[in-house]
Amino acid sequence: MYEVIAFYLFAALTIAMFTIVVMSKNALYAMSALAGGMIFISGFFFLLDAEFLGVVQIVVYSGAIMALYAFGMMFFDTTRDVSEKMRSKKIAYTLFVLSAILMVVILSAPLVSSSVQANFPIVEHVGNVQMIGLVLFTKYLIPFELAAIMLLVAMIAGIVLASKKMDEHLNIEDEEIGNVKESR
Amino acid sequence: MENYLYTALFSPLVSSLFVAVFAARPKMLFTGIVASLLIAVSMICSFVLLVDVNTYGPLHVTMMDWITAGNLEIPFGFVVDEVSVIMMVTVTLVSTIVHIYSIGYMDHDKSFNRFFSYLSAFVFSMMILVMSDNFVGLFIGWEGVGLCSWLLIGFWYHKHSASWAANEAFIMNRIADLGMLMGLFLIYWNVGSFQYDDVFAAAPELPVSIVVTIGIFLFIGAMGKSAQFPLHTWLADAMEGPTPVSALIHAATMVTAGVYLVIRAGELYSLIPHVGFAIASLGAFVAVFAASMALVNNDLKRIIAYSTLSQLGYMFVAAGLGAYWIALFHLMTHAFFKSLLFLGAGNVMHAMHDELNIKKMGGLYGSMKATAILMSVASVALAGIYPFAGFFSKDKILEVAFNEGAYGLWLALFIGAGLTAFYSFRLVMLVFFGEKEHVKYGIHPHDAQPFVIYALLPLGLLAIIAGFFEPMFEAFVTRLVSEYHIHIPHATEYLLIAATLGIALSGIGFAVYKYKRGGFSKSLEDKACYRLLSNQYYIPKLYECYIMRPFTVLSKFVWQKIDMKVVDFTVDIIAKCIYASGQEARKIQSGNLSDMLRWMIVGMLVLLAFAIVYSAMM
Amino acid sequence: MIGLTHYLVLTGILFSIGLVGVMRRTNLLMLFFSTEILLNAVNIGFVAVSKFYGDLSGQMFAFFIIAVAASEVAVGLGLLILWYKRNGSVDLNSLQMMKG
Amino acid sequence: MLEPISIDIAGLNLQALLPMAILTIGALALICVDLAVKGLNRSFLTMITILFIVLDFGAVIGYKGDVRGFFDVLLIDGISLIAQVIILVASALFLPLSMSHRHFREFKMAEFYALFMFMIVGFQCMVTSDNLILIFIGLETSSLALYTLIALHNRAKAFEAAIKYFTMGALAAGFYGMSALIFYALTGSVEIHQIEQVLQERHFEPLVGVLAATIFMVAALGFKLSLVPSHTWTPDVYEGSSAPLAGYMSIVPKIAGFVVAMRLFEMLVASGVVWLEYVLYAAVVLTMTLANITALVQEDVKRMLAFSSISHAGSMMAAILIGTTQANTALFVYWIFFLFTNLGAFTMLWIVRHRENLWDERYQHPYTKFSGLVKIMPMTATIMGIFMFALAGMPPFSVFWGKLYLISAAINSDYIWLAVVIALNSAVAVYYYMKLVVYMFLHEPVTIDARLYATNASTSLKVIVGFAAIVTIFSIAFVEPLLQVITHYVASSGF
Amino acid sequence: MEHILSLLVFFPAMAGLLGFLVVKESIRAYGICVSAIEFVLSLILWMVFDTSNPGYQFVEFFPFVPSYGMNYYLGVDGISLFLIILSTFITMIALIGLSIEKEIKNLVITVLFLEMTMVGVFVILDVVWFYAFWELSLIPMLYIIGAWGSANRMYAAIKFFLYTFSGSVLMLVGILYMGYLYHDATGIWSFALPDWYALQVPFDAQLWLFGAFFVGFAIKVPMFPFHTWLPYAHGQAPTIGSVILAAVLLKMGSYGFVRFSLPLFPDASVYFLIPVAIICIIMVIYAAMIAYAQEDMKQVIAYSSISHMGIVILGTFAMNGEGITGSIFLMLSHGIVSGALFMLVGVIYDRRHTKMMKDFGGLASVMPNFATIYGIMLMASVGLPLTVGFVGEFLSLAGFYRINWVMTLLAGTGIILGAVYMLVLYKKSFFGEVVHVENKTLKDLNAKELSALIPLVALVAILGIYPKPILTTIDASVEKMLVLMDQKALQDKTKELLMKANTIGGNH
Repeated sequence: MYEVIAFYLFAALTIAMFTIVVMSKNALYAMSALAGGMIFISGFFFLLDAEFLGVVQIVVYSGAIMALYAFGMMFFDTTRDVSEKMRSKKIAYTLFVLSAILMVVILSAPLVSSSVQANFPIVEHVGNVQMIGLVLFTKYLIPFELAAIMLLVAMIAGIVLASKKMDEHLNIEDEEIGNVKESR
Repeated sequence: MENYLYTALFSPLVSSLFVAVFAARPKMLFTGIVASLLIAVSMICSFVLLVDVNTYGPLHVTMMDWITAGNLEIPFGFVVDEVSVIMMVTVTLVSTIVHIYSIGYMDHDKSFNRFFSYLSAFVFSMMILVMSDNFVGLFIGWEGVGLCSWLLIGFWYHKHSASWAANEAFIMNRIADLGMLMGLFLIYWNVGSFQYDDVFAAAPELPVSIVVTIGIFLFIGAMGKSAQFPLHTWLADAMEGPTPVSALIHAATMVTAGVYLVIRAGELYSLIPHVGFAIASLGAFVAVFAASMALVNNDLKRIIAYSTLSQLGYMFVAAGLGAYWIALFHLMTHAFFKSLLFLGAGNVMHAMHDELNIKKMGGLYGSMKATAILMSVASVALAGIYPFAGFFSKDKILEVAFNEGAYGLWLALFIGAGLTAFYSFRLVMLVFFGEKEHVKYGIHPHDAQPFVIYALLPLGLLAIIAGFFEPMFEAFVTRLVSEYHIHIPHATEYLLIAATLGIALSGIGFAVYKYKRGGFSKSLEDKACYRLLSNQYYIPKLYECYIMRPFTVLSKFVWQKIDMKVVDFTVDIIAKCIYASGQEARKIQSGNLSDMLRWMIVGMLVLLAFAIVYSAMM
Repeated sequence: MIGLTHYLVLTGILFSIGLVGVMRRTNLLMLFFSTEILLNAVNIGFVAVSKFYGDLSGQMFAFFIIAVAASEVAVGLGLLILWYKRNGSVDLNSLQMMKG
Repeated sequence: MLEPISIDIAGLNLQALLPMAILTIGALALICVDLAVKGLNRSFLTMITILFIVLDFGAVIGYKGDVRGFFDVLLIDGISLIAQVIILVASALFLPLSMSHRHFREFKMAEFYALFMFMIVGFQCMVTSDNLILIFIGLETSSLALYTLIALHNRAKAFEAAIKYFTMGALAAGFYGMSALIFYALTGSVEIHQIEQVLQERHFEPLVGVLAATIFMVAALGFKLSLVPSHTWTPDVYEGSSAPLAGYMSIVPKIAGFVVAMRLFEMLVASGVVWLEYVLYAAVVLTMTLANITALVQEDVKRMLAFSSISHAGSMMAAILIGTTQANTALFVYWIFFLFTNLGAFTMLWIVRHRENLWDERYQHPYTKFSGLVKIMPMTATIMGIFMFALAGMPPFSVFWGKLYLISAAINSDYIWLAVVIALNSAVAVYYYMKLVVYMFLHEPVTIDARLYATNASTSLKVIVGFAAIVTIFSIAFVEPLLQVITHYVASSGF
Repeated sequence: MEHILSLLVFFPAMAGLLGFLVVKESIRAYGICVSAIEFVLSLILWMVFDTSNPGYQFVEFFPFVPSYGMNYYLGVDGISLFLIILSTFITMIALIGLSIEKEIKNLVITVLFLEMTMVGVFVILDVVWFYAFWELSLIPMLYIIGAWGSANRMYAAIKFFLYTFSGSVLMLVGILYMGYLYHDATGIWSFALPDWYALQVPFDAQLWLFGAFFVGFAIKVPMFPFHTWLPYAHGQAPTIGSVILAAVLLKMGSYGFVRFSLPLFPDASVYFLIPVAIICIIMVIYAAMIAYAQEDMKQVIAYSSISHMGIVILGTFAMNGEGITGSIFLMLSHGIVSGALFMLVGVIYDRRHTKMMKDFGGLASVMPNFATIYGIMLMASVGLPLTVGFVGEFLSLAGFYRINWVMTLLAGTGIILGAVYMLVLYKKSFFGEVVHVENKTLKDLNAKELSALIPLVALVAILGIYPKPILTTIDASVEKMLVLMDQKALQDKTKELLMKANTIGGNH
């Protein structure tokens, strides 16, 4: 019973939060709502016995990602209201309703099979973290390593893109162009 | 004898090519002389061959293969038999005289050399036409004379009317040639050969319907070349060419090629007498039709041209009714007196400084006696007065018509004879006698150079005496073509002759009587029937209004409206549509990120919707 | 009881919200928020299915999706900063130099 | 409690990791070297990178191990090897374009090369796996690196391109996740071969789920492959990025995407669900046609080439739709030839690049720029013309043979109308390629200053162009060996 | 003599490459030499050609892509032999008569490459390679029209290129489908034409394939209603382009019909015989009417080409030795005559920079030699006996007469209408008084032009008088092809028609 209440509560909250994210005119509200939504989602994870993911969700999303966004927002000075020029509100809402119906119809279909053998079965009485660790460092070692590379790429990218180097927007090529210019 | 044959055939070609070398140069007398000599050589050879054929029978040579493809084999083969040798003799004889005459006639023309080149080329083509031993060979000559006719009618190409007439002649002939080609194809696919011998041998075996079709198609060809109704208009216009040309091509030789074809294919036509009768009927019609136009015309050469047309009609009557030798005989005699008539007219023209309106002449007898006499002789022969050549041949044709029981035809020819006599002497009277109208125009006519007159003498002689060769001729020619026997009682025959002579004489008499007294009153010219005749039954106008102009308009329409506006436009519109759709599609590429994302999402949503509908249906 | 379908429907609704956000946002930063919503929605679904099957692959997928989301934010913000430094705007309508 | 797990190292098939490992090490080493030594020359960086790529290439070519590796996450089958070869060759050929006459900031940065290598690693992972997770991570790694590389060109347009690319990529990642989720829900697995197995057991029921998963995947991969309607980024991104990178983008990410699409879609098309076939059919026809007609009206050569590459990708998608061995072989043959031709074409654009937009305010390579080029630089114009005709599918130049084999594959599988559509599209396409030829050969030159057209030419660029031209012209000589090898590999991996 | 065909194909291309090293001043002489050598080579080919052997000779075979059946496969038979010689001859003549100064080096090299593709099309026996040469020939032509043409040249060049390219891509689909059928039947991939000849194609497939090939060929020929590119191309092309286009490139299409459509798809050819014949008749009459309406001398000749090609195709579809041999001969003769006519128009265009007939008049008196040669060519075009034009036209029409006499009659109106527009053209430009002052001082043909034109005149006469050696050689191969068609025919109707078309007599 308490699971039902929790689910509907979290569901209502997440939907509300994300609706704010999408609809709000104020970036700050949107970001706060997003952070809230993320946390509520971690609630689902706990509900679903995926404690590790729940933690990661809070740490990574609410911690790292939202912090990044917050920095970004400070940088962009987007505390003022943004004006979204929607060409037609009706179309937007129609699309929303339509897409929601489509998604719900599809996902509410009896997708799951009853005869599927789990590849990595959750063993009773073993902690979720333990299990995840086991799978992650055997089967998913390669993706894990690649994810590491991906994060490295993201890091390098972030550094390079945001670095001072990119501000010298005139590149070397442009400095050398002088003589060509004269000859024309 | 083969050497004579080849000499007769190729010496005109040599002449033509030799003279052609100097074509672009100013006048060189020797070109005319050389050409005349070479044609004369051809003539001599032809006469030798005549004797030879008479003695030893026909001569047949195959020079080389020409076309071979599939089952088809066409050689360059030549046959000199009784018919072709008569044609050769006639052609070369008249040609020689015309060549000599032309030396005088073209004296002052800057394209003197070119003229002889063309003229000799014509003789060569004509020789090929008559000597070939197969239909395609004949067709070569057929087209060759057409080409030379085009060149010569349009000889004075700076004159618009000349080049127009040349084109008209060529195109009219082409129309008929198409018919002839069809006939040839039909022959080929039924016989498998174009050789006269093979075709005639196979003809009796063929279904009558096919022979009829062949006969009709070949006659269509003949109609063009011999200017039979309705393809006759070119002949009168062809008088734009130099007068020797009119004499040679448009009177004596080329135009009779159609008759020659019918005679040559006599063995075919004798299988299908009803077609022959149709030919004869058309001939009789043309005989009167053309004569009627000659009655009122004032153009010296056109009158003679119409008379030629009329005489061709006579020949077709004979040929159509199966009297081939008579047709050929009339062809020959006609060649003599008609070319004489033309050449005489040429003298008159020269004297009158190219004035052709006979109403503006008159009384020329005083200044050009020789010409006047020669032309009168020719006119008498044309009118068919005993003992001139025309009498023998023409009268025979009337007899043939009567003999066949075709009294309608006979009557037509009978009337035609009367008309012929009248217009011939109308011409003679208006030109040589009566008031000297030309004085008003300040022209002082003088006769042609003596050698020109001498050159005409043989023709004058032949116009008088040729008729007496009739029995010999009949015996000679009927060795090849079918004989023709006239079964009319002698009394009737004499009556007919008398009647014909009578109408001819009365025609002459009427003309002389009338024009001695100044001709008809002017009021006649306003009469409807006069205008009908002088406008050539409005046929040229008809052609112009209902064929040429519509064709031009239609062509322009087809080009500008259909080809440009429909066919080409369709192609362009396809290209433009694709291009325009590109411009439209470009709008997708608005560059706005939001739009891009929307495209992506909406595209996916649409697919999803379809997926749901589809799976609901399944 | 709350079944798998509940979770999946929730996933669907959240995903739709994300899609709408992607379609209507013109502020690039907030557009990025919407893409985060998309990924989060998917995550819920993965974990739910994982629970249903008693299989860990779903959780793994969700885990990696979180990693991807984190990387994307880094790169995305980097790009955005660059753009902002150059143009002083994070409005998507300013990105219209190239079209056609 | 959990049982301890013992893992047999030999069973892991570590060799399978070698190619990716080499480049990863290379990238890390490069960064370290850069930290230690400042101001490394671009030629050094380029050559080192190429060396690593060559090493990688050797590892790929010399691979003798099992098809499966590392807990079956890696799948090194024939198409994976071919795709890796194509990726590596393309990378090795496009990279030296950094050594242009003029110096560009990004090519002086070691990070550029590191990211480049990481990107290749990502692509390699994409093609050597049938695990949706690894594919996803590989995809993202390469994409993120690619976005950065584009932005490193450091022009406003480059940023715009990168942001557009990035944003759409993020959306596509969402779609990818959704698709994977539905597949997972349907089958309880994220590995393509297992998905296939389970779906077959379930007879592709519930249909709506299968269809939805496929559509999300079409949308996600369609973005990578620039299928309509997810193609809109392509021209903008190509225009914004530097010519070498644009050319690279037209080849490598797509071949990686194609391999994934082959693994996934061919199974689905073969399922007998007609509708899936229709969806792909529509996507193929739309992609080819729309891209072609839009390319018709382009004024910029680079944008035109972008649309042309969309259209080519459309015909490649046709190969996946057909799905026979011949079609898959055709895909690779086509792409290899396309690689060389596009390499040539983009290098040409790189050579004639001028700093200022002298010919048009908006475009860098408008058609008018090439007016009368034959009178200024006959050789350049001729070679460019050959590339254009090759792209248009003119025999006997390279792309023609691929197109020939592809159309043949379509015909052999009774896709006659598809073949006709491809053929007609190439007839439409010839117009815009020819437009450039017309400008180069038939128009009068606007300037006679040849230097304007060679400001960026350098020996290495010329060598690359020459190489590409030779391959393009004498492509017929490579057809047979390519067909042999590729058919063998494709057939051996069961496609 | 083993590799004479390869030599023939690639010699001009090699020479073209080397031509880049020749200086501009002597490039014309170089081009003439190369094309003359090539012409001599083709004559040698004729000399060593065994006329008694109707099959392929000098066969060269090199498997290029064996796994897909594409080979380098050359061979020549009676059908292609003279088209090769025509190509080399016309190229030589065109180069001799070349009067362009601008960018002449590029032009000569382009023409040499074009020569390679032309010869290639006619000698190649592998269909994919045939397609390759077929398409390649477009590129040099595009350049020639587009770079040296008159004002509207771009439009004309692009139209020419796109139109022909679009048609041929459909042909490509047909080719590949045919390859598929062959593979289906034999299990082997092959694109070798002789292999394909051995294959009996199912009737339905024949119809489709015939259609696919037809589009490609019909656009090239060009047949109504796909002809509209031709007037533009000719109208804008420089003289050398028009000459080669009319003389050789158009023949590729008609050659395709003989080489591919008939022997590969005998049943479909018979099935579509009447529709094709109707198109031919429309071409003949329609194009002749349009030609009559033209004001531009060159356009008249351009449209006359369409008209004549109608008869060529009609002859091809006569399905008998007379018709097909005739149509191939007509291709040759039309090549010579239209080439010469375009060259003549080029002569006057060089002098007056106009092609409008109204700007001329009375040229016969100013330029007598020019007028004479023009007249000869005109008569050959009209199909006067003893000129080259007659033989082919006569045979083609004669051949088709067996199929349907009414249609032959209609097509035969071409000889009337041909005379109409040609004579009107001649009258307007050459006859009459010299109206325009500029025309009074025109120079007659110079030595260069004469040396280009006199060989053509000579050929017109020689081949008109003695076409036999050519005809018999062609005929042998054609007969062989007809036997093949008969053997391959699936339907009784086809066999009956072939039987009927090839026998004399009997009822029809």
